[in-house]
Amino acid sequence: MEDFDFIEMKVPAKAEYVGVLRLGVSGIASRMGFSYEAIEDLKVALSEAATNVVAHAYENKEKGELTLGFGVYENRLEVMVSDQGESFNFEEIKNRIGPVTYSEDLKSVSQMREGGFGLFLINALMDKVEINNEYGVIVLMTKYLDETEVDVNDQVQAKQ
Amino acid sequence: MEDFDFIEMKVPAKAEYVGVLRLGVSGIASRMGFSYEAIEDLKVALSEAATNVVAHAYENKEKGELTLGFGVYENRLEVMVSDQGESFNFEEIKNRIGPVTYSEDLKSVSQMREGGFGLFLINALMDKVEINNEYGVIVLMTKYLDETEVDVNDQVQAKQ
Amino acid sequence: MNLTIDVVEEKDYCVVKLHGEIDVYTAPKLKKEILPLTEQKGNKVKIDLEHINYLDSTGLGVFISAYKSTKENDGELKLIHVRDRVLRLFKVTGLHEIMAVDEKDRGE
Amino acid sequence: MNLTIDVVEEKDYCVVKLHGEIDVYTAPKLKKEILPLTEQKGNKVKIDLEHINYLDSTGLGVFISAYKSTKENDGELKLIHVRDRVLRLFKVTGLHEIMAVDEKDRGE
Ligand SMILES: Nc1ncnc2c1ncn2[C@@H]1O[C@H](COP(=O)(O)OP(=O)(O)O)[C@@H](O)[C@H]1O
Ligand SMILES: Nc1ncnc2c1ncn2[C@@H]1O[C@H](COP(=O)(O)OP(=O)(O)O)[C@@H](O)[C@H]1O
Repeated sequence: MEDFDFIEMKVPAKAEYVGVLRLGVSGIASRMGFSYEAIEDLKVALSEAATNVVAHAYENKEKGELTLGFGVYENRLEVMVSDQGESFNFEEIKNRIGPVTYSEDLKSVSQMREGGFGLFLINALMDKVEINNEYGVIVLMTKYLDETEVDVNDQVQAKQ
Repeated sequence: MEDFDFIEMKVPAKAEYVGVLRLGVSGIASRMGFSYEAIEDLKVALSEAATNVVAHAYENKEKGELTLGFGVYENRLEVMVSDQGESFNFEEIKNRIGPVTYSEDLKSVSQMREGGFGLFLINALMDKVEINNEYGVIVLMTKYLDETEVDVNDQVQAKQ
Repeated sequence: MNLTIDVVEEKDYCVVKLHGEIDVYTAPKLKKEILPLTEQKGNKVKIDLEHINYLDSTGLGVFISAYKSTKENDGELKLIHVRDRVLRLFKVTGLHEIMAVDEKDRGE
Repeated sequence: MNLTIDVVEEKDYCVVKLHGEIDVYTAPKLKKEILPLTEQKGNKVKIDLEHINYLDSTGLGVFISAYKSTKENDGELKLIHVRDRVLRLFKVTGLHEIMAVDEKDRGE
């Protein structure tokens, strides 16, 4: 089996702790030798997933927890963000996420959406992304140290 | 019951992750509004406890884990560093820890000790320290946001 | 991890200088400061991002709502001194095609 | 989280300039660099801590063993440009009474 270090962080699903998680990922990634650019990508991707937990996972509950797992491998960092909150239907949200287009804007400024960039950014900034939302939501994302190792197929893969 | 946030971090007991834990505590403490000085104290105290886990806890094992817990209270931060490694006898180590003295140095430079400052520093920099070493070692240390709340008795308390 | 917001208001324009990080924790405060400025009829709002060292989709969301608000109130919104990393997020999301995002404008 | 070590060696003294953090991860590397310098008979070793923004007991341990080694080899060890925070740890542990710890010396 491939050898790796596992690091875990658990925080209350509150906005104030997302920055703390960011410090964690930047420490681990810089220790691993990721470039400044790649560390910034990791910070954004992790924050997007964590922001979703804070914003969406526990909408009908008073509080909840966010669990963050890091798999530190020789050639890559795996980041797993998970919650025990509400799941979502990936097919349903698929058409309200993604980049904006100029035509969308021209149609009606007032209807331009203000969200839906989170999952899209995660996918754009990481090399591989898997989402599992059977029970709560788990976002598993991978970034390679050497960018040439990246898979050609870098679409979000929904496992349901 | 007093309300608090609990944050947990688990890392392999390796030297390379002590700096990551430091980033964690500095993020949490700065969010809580601790002064720059107090954050530096927290970083040193946490690192001392973590360094001990890395250096002493798993001497006869190939690998082990370091668990870090933060209790974020209104008026204080509690930091708990624990391992499942070897314990130690507090009475036994008591006379080889503490500050150095000039007389000690004059006696014999070559016998001057190079260690034994870790637990001493933890105690000097934190407001309250408890050590439990029934199974593995647990160091529980507290720092108050408002320094006037500090207990008069700030000695290391050994619970055995 | 924090954000400081300084607003310089002139007769028909204002400059909002931001320092720090825009994320889910600081974005609500930013929105609360910026939106009233965009609601003043014909106001030209410049947001200076020179000292923003972190921004994610929560920040993009605030700027989109500010943009919409200026449009509705015949005003203008301009993001100035946008750094490489931050600019990249505007490009990836396509927002730089819609909003005025200026990386070079260092003057008024 | 890292430490960089630059050594300038002169005829009978040397200056070791340190940048970064001294902790359990970086201390072994530091010890390996410094000890050979202290083992040169009569060598005067100055360690410049101006750019050290973190140090704990692992760093103190390295300096103690360097101090012992210079004493045994008729050399000298001096820590220069020591910042407030770092100085505090030398004071708390009583080491500033034993070793030459200079916070102000900015010259040779
Ligand atoms: N952890 C989560 N728990 C529940 N729902 C989620 C979670 N993450 C994402 N979602 C759903 O997916 C949608 C798209 O997320 P995202 O692309 O990040 O955009 P936004 O959060 O701005 O809506 C969210 O609106 C939400 O309905
Ligand atoms: N987590 C731990 N597991 C096992 N032994 C420990 C642990 N922490 C401290 N000790 C024991 O206590 C002693 C004193 O620790 P400390 O004051 O930090 O000084 P040092 O680590 O330099 O010896 C150590 O030498 C070790 O024997």
